[in-house]
Amino acid sequence: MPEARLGKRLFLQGNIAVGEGAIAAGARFFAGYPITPSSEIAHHAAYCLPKVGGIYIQMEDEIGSISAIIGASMAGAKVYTATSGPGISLMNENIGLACMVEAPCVLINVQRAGPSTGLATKPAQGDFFQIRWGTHGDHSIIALSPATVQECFDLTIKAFNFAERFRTPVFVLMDEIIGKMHETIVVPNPQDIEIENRKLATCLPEEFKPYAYNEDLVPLFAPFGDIRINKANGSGHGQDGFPDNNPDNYDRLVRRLNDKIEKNKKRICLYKTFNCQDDTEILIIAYGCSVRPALAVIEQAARYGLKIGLLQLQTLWPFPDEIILKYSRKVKKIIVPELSLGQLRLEITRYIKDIPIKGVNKVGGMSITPEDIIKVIKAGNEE
Amino acid sequence: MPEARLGKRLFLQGNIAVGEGAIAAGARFFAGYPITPSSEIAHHAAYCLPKVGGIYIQMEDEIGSISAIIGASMAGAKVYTATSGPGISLMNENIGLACMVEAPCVLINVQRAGPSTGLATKPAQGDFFQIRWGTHGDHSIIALSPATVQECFDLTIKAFNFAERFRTPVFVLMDEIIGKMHETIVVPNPQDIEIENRKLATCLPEEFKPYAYNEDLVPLFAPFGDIRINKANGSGHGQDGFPDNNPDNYDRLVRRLNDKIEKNKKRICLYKTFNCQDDTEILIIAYGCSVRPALAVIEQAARYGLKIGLLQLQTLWPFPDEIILKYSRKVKKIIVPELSLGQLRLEITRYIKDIPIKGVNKVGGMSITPEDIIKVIKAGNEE
Amino acid sequence: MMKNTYEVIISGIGGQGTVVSGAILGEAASSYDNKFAVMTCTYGTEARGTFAKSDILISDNFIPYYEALNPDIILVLSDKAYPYIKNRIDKETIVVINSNEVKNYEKILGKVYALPLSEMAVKVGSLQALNMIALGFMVGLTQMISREALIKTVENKYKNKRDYLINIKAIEEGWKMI
Amino acid sequence: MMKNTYEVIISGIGGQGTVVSGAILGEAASSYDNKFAVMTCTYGTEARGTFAKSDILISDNFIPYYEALNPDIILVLSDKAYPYIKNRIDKETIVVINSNEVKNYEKILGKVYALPLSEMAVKVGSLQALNMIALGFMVGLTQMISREALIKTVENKYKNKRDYLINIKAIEEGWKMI
Amino acid sequence: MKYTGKKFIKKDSLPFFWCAGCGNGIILACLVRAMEENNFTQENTVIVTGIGCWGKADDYLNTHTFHGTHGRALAIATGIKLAKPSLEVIVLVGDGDGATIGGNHLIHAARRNMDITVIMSNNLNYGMTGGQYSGTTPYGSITSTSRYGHGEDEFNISELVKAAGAAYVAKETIANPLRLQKFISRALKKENGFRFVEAMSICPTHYGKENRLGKAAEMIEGLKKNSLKIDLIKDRRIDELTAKIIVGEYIDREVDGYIKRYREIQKKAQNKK
Amino acid sequence: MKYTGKKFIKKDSLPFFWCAGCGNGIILACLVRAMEENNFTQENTVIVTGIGCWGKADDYLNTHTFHGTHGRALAIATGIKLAKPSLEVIVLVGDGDGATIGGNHLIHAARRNMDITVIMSNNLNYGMTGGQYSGTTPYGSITSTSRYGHGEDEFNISELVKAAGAAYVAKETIANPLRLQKFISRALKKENGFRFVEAMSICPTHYGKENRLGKAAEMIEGLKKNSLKIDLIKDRRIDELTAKIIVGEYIDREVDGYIKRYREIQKKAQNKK
Amino acid sequence: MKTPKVLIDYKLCKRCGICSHFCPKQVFVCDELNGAQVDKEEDCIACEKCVIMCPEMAIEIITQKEE
Amino acid sequence: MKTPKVLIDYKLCKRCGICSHFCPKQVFVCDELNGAQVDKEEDCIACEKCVIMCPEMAIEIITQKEE
Ligand SMILES: Cc1ncc(C[n+]2csc(CCOP(=O)(O)OP(=O)(O)O)c2C)c(N)n1
Ligand SMILES: Cc1ncc(C[n+]2csc(CCOP(=O)(O)OP(=O)(O)O)c2C)c(N)n1
Ligand code: SF4
Ligand code: SF4
Ligand code: SF4
Ligand code: SF4
Ligand code: SF4
Ligand code: SF4
Ligand SMILES: [Mg+2]
Ligand SMILES: [Mg+2]
Repeated sequence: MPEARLGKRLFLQGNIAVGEGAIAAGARFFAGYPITPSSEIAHHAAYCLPKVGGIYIQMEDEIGSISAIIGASMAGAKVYTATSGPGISLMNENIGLACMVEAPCVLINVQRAGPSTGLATKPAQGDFFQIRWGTHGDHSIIALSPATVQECFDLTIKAFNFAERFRTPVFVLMDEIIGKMHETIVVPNPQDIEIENRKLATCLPEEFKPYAYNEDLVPLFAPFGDIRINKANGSGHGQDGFPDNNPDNYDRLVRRLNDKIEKNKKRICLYKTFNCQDDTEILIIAYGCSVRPALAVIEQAARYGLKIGLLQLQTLWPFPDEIILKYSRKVKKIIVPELSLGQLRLEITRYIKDIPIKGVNKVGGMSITPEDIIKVIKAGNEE
Repeated sequence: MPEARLGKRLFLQGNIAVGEGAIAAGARFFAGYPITPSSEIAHHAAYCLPKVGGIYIQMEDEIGSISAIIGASMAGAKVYTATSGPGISLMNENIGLACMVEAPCVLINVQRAGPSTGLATKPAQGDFFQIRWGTHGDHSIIALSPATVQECFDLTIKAFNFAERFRTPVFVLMDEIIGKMHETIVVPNPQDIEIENRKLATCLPEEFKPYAYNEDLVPLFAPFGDIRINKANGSGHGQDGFPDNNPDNYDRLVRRLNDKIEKNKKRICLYKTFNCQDDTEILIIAYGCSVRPALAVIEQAARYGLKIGLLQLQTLWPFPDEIILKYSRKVKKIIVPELSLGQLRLEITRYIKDIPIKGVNKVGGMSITPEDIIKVIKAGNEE
Repeated sequence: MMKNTYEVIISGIGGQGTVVSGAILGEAASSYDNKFAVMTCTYGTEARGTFAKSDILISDNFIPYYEALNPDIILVLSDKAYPYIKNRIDKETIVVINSNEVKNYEKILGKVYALPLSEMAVKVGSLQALNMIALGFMVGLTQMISREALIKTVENKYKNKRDYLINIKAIEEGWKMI
Repeated sequence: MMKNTYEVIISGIGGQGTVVSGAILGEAASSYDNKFAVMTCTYGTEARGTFAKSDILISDNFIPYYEALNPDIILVLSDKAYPYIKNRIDKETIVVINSNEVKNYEKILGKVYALPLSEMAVKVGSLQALNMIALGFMVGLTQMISREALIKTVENKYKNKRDYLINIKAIEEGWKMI
Repeated sequence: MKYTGKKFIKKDSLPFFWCAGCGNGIILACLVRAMEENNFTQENTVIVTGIGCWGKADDYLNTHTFHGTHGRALAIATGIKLAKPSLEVIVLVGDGDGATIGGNHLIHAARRNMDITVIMSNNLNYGMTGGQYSGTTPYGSITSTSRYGHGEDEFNISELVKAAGAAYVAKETIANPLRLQKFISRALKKENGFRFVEAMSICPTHYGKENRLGKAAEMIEGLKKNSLKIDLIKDRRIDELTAKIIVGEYIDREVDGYIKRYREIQKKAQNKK
Repeated sequence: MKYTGKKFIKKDSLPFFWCAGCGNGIILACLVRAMEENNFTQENTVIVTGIGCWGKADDYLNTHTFHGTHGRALAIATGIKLAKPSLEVIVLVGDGDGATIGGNHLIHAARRNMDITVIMSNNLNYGMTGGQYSGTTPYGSITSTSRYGHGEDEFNISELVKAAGAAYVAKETIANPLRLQKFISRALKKENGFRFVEAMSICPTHYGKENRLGKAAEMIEGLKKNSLKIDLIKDRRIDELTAKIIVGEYIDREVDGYIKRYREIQKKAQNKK
Repeated sequence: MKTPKVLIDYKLCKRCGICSHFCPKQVFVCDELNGAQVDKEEDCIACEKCVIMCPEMAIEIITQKEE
Repeated sequence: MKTPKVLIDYKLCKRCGICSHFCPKQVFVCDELNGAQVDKEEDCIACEKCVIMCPEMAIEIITQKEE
């Protein structure tokens, strides 16, 4: 982005704001494969990265893309890729690889209507569970989801920070609406942007272990080319990176990879509340594009004589159960609008035991309107 | 299988029993890619299928494998593939394709320790959620899981029957222990095996619609080559198989694909109970290899003065919530042993609200012992 | 209730520049008028030569929802667009029509302005300038953004002198039609 | 408590036929003795030349758990196997040892039978027949399956006449050692 | 015209969704004429398409069709042909679908000489998703992901498929539709093995526009001008060949084909014991 | 010997996990000697391995290594090299990993002339998973998934990689380790573009046993007997070439290489506006 | 042979101009607003170049034997 | 030149027999039980064929100048 524009009000597409956020966060390596509705992120990267000395490479497919960013990450680069659901489906194996070798990377999924090729140009939020559970084996994951173009920028930076902080893949879960939408955004000056980088090993080369345990569960990093020898290993490995099949070792490894994320929920779980008061009766919980009709409903709530609050989940995974519990404590009903058959709602039911949870669900490729939500709220009242 | 052996007691490996089950069910097409610990299923298919006029083809990868079986299925064959977690990760995109084109197929996942390449020769049950949610977009899936070599045979046949009945991919979720284990099995005579085949269209060619709605939500089938022209389409399509982006049409399509499975839960959800009495205090819920130590615990329960029952889930997806609710109604505690960090347990928490649910969880590549379960039961008692 | 948010729909067929026009309005509002704007577009592979539209909302405050549920003004560039937007029109809606392309506008509710946009554009020097004429007219009529903002945005967008001059001219031609 | 289930461990290194031996016991029990059997094996790519074992359980009834938690008899074919199985041995355990390969068996608890299996096998006509000698001995000693079942299984398995004869001979040699 | 091919076209689905001047319509017309020429029937033909602009061809065909996922058409077709060898299986893929994401299925299907025919529309970019570079985009080209000129060399896909082992490989541009039709027809006629026809096409909307190649007609003229018959290349210096489209039959050999080989395997299996 | 290569071997991880007589050890010894010959250092070298028996080579190396997922080594290596072009990136793949599941990454990396060196151990089957057929298993072979004789023809991988556009391609068998080392060494020495050395190896445990090829030494003799130098094939009749292993340098050409080309793109981008 | 009839199906024609460019006899005129128009049908030699080159399968040439 | 020393590292040797097969001077004897054994070290010509052919990197040839 030409510096002149920094700190100014702009009118950007969500996908472009993600790209700008990535570069602002220090990302210098993108490998991807085009797919609607994410392709603008690739176009942006191809145009902007070489300008800042970075690399854009279009791989032969999405598997190649994620493989390349993992490799680049282990060589020390801040890396990202962008795709949509079909691409994530293909990347799944190596999402697990990124978890296992602890390669920081940011994966952007601009959701479209599935399953399969589905409706390529229509919005959906049907990949909520896929990003959590798509790869085989026990693992944990971080996922953030913006609801405005401003958040596309801001949360992308946060995504990179989390990726670096925890040495793990981080999703930015977008959708066709937020990705393709243009909106007013204020891009901060670089000095105002907080940037985190992975912690580097500083020990003597002979003391270095690429997967050493330490108190915060995240091994110190030495990039390929360092005098400390790095052994990235997607198979069961010891702290030295060499293969290790010992059950105790493997048990500890898998649990550490989970714990470094799950035990840091407090730090990772970002959210916003709107109109959540002590006397809020109806709590809308939403993420991504579905936040927007909910916001409109909040604005009009008084008109309906209803006390409605909105909890916007910016972090989807690790699942913010405590935050949801906190804000739903006193409410009478929870409404979950989403462009799916009710994936977020299903996850909420794990933690909320006695409050009725109603979904506002659409899967035809149309966005949820404020009207749709109000209809469900009202229907509930008549029960 | 040489006919002479039918109806006899044999000592077979679980993987081989799956292969025998597939052929007994009428499967005549296997496309796959070798991977430990599933490869014996491929070896068996390569050896046995050509004998019965069937086809074994080893594709260039797992994506090719699932693609080929979907194609063969639409040409009318009964088809299957076998792999392990890494292969499922790669197949994910086309699992959605199978859902969307409604291609009956059986996918066998012999689980090993993940994530990523993990421990290739060690058991795990870490793909429980992956098989449900691995592909992008809203969809539903059927999954069965055997706990004995006998069930490897029997449930594989059931899997084919469900695949044909509902025109959908069906998982047989195995694990390294059950797949590699040898055990006594009685193979029934062909005439005693119940076999279901997809319902064929019989209408006039000009009246045929490949995705026609009917009361049981499963379109009648016409294979490629039929005088009724079949248009398989993985994108949003109308009943005639031609593309259709209309939101109402797509909404109906996605919901039908879900409903045909979710609304038939009663029929699909298979299970077994052991020692589940009215006064059972502790209910163990388990599937696959974890059933076996639980069975040992049941046998010894009296010794500990405990009233322990076991609910073995043979069907994992659609999730048998009602069955679980039924058998847990009166118990004081639920124990869920599994070779994962607690995926099945997590799913159970969605439905069970006030009974404590304890996991017995191992992820190091070792199997759960009866001792492990008893320890957790006892720990609970001391609380 | 005084409307704080201005809702605009620009409709036509793929390739007619509905996105670019909307983006100019949004950028003008955001960058030069210190307002908030949001735009969503209906597009698609299917949109090659078929219906396409942009919803642009402009407001002094952050805009919660991104679709023009009660459009204040609708631009109709093609006959094909009409069936898709007709149920959005009420008596208060300003409807601006390219009379060279849209023939059956007599049936349209709302406050209709039929302008021979194509003809005018050719006169200005390029058929492509049609959108700018429409923008000039719509902005002049509604003042949803300031004239300066619109001009500056166009200035910023078209660095090529000839393009810039034609587009500025087009805006002025549109403005004159109010 | 009279043990209804017979638990066997066959241990050695990869390639020593631990799986085949176990499978013969299981098949004999299942197909000819009308019993139930289950076998699990520790193996792996890592097992090329490293530790490998099979647990075989034989019972009149369905066998709930698939590992030999309290093995009645353990066969040790290699020095390398000893560290892995030693904690499974108690005073009651019968331990059969190939004394040509395993040298430090004096330390072993349990009822130890040390047989020069390799030597005997070479005499029978093939080093590979070593497993059959061990099977013959173990079955003879414990009667966990019937002699006929063992013989029939071997008969069924080795269609090649020479192989068949050698293996039958081996079983008999083993049996004689009881 | 002797064959119009229109009997395979679903008339009420016209016009094509392709842009004005897109080359896909010309290729499709060649294909349906070649199908008619070879007495194909609606019932006995399965057309498997990839995802991309060319992959939308099945929307206009009244044969059996399979429209699946991006890059997998060949693997799907493999399953169809093996499960019912009596079917004529034709695969329509773009350069992105067939040679980029789907390159592995392509070389392996060629190697094992699966008995199917592939028609690739090579328009030098991903038309469907907005004109990004593919594995056949020439060095130096401007695309939406190579704004400064593409840095990679392109495949000669026909050469690669030949090296992989295919029975029949031919390339022709849409500037010469009758010859393109002839090659397709020969491919369809051949009974055994893997047959591949590369149709060099145009994408005026993206590739043409970005690289200032003019309107459709001019782009087609460009194809014609750059074509060089394969039997003439021996006489040329290497540098005379750069940026040339080498057209003609790259290979035409007799092979068993997968189905025939597999029949033998089945026979052996059934004779065993 | 002038170069033992042992400075790259992590001694305490020996012996290799490979079976007695497996060819992988011979190839690995050639590689480390060639690395030493070219003054490679531990710090500046990254060895990326596939999944398979040969892919376990990183367990014995003290350089930077990346042991990832089956078939993806080349794509991972692409990322590493691009992110830090000063590194020497060497990729070790089997015929299954590199030419079967990973075939697409192979041809595309060759096409775009990524500046890395690939050493493929071609043992004609999947050793690691029990000897199933791969894309290089010869017609008629017995494997655990071709009990009645394999029905497919095999790739000549070197030919294919050449057709895809690689800068350097050579093939040699483990029967001639010094020449194999020489080819590896030349590949490592070359600065630009994609370099590929195919090492024809043996898997006595599976392929050898199933096809009754005898012990390791006999199998190596077999490789030697079937080798034919590439400069001699012109004089032979086609039927004399079947089942022959054509050894030698398939191509050695000067190319820019991806990194150099991308540097130019960056320059253009930075000069723009 | 009578003059052939040159038929354009305007429901299909997308005004790409290919037919008029490649017709050896300049039978068509083509402009952006109206697309291809048959101008000098009498010059048509029924070579069907336009038919095979039209990407919309929109052209038909009808030749009749002279009565 | 003194007779070279032929050293086999028995922690690495897997008894594959390749060295003895390829040694031009039959320096080794090899049997299945004990693997390769240096038999006629005095015949060794230090050609290092065995070194490069041993798949376990188990052999070393030490040549010393005559004092
Ligand atoms: C897994 C996956 N990745 C990416 C896409 C997006 N996509 C659809 S078509 C296409 C490219 C098509 O290019 P090509 O095959 O050359 O066909 P063309 O449109 O040029 O005819 C891409 C990248 C997809 N649908 N699925
Ligand atoms: C996605 C995936 N599929 C399959 C496997 C199983 N697998 C591991 S190695 C291998 C084959 C290795 O063959 P090759 O590359 O030739 O190496 P070799 O063992 O022969 O040296 C296979 C199929 C896997 N690990 N991951
Ligand atoms: S985008 Fe290109 S390939 Fe696609 S229809 Fe338009 S011209 Fe044809
Ligand atoms: S299985 Fe084959 S390739 Fe693998 S280590 Fe053994 S001999 Fe080598
Ligand atoms: S070639 Fe066809 S589509 Fe193009 S202008 Fe002529 S008739 Fe119309
Ligand atoms: S048939 Fe030939 S001469 Fe007649 S209009 Fe068509 S191209 Fe022109
Ligand atoms: S070649 Fe090496 S491993 Fe083989 S026998 Fe000789 S010393 Fe041992
Ligand atoms: S150096 Fe040569 S002669 Fe000496 S032992 Fe080795 S192979 Fe034999
Ligand atoms: Mg293309
Ligand atoms: Mg191999």
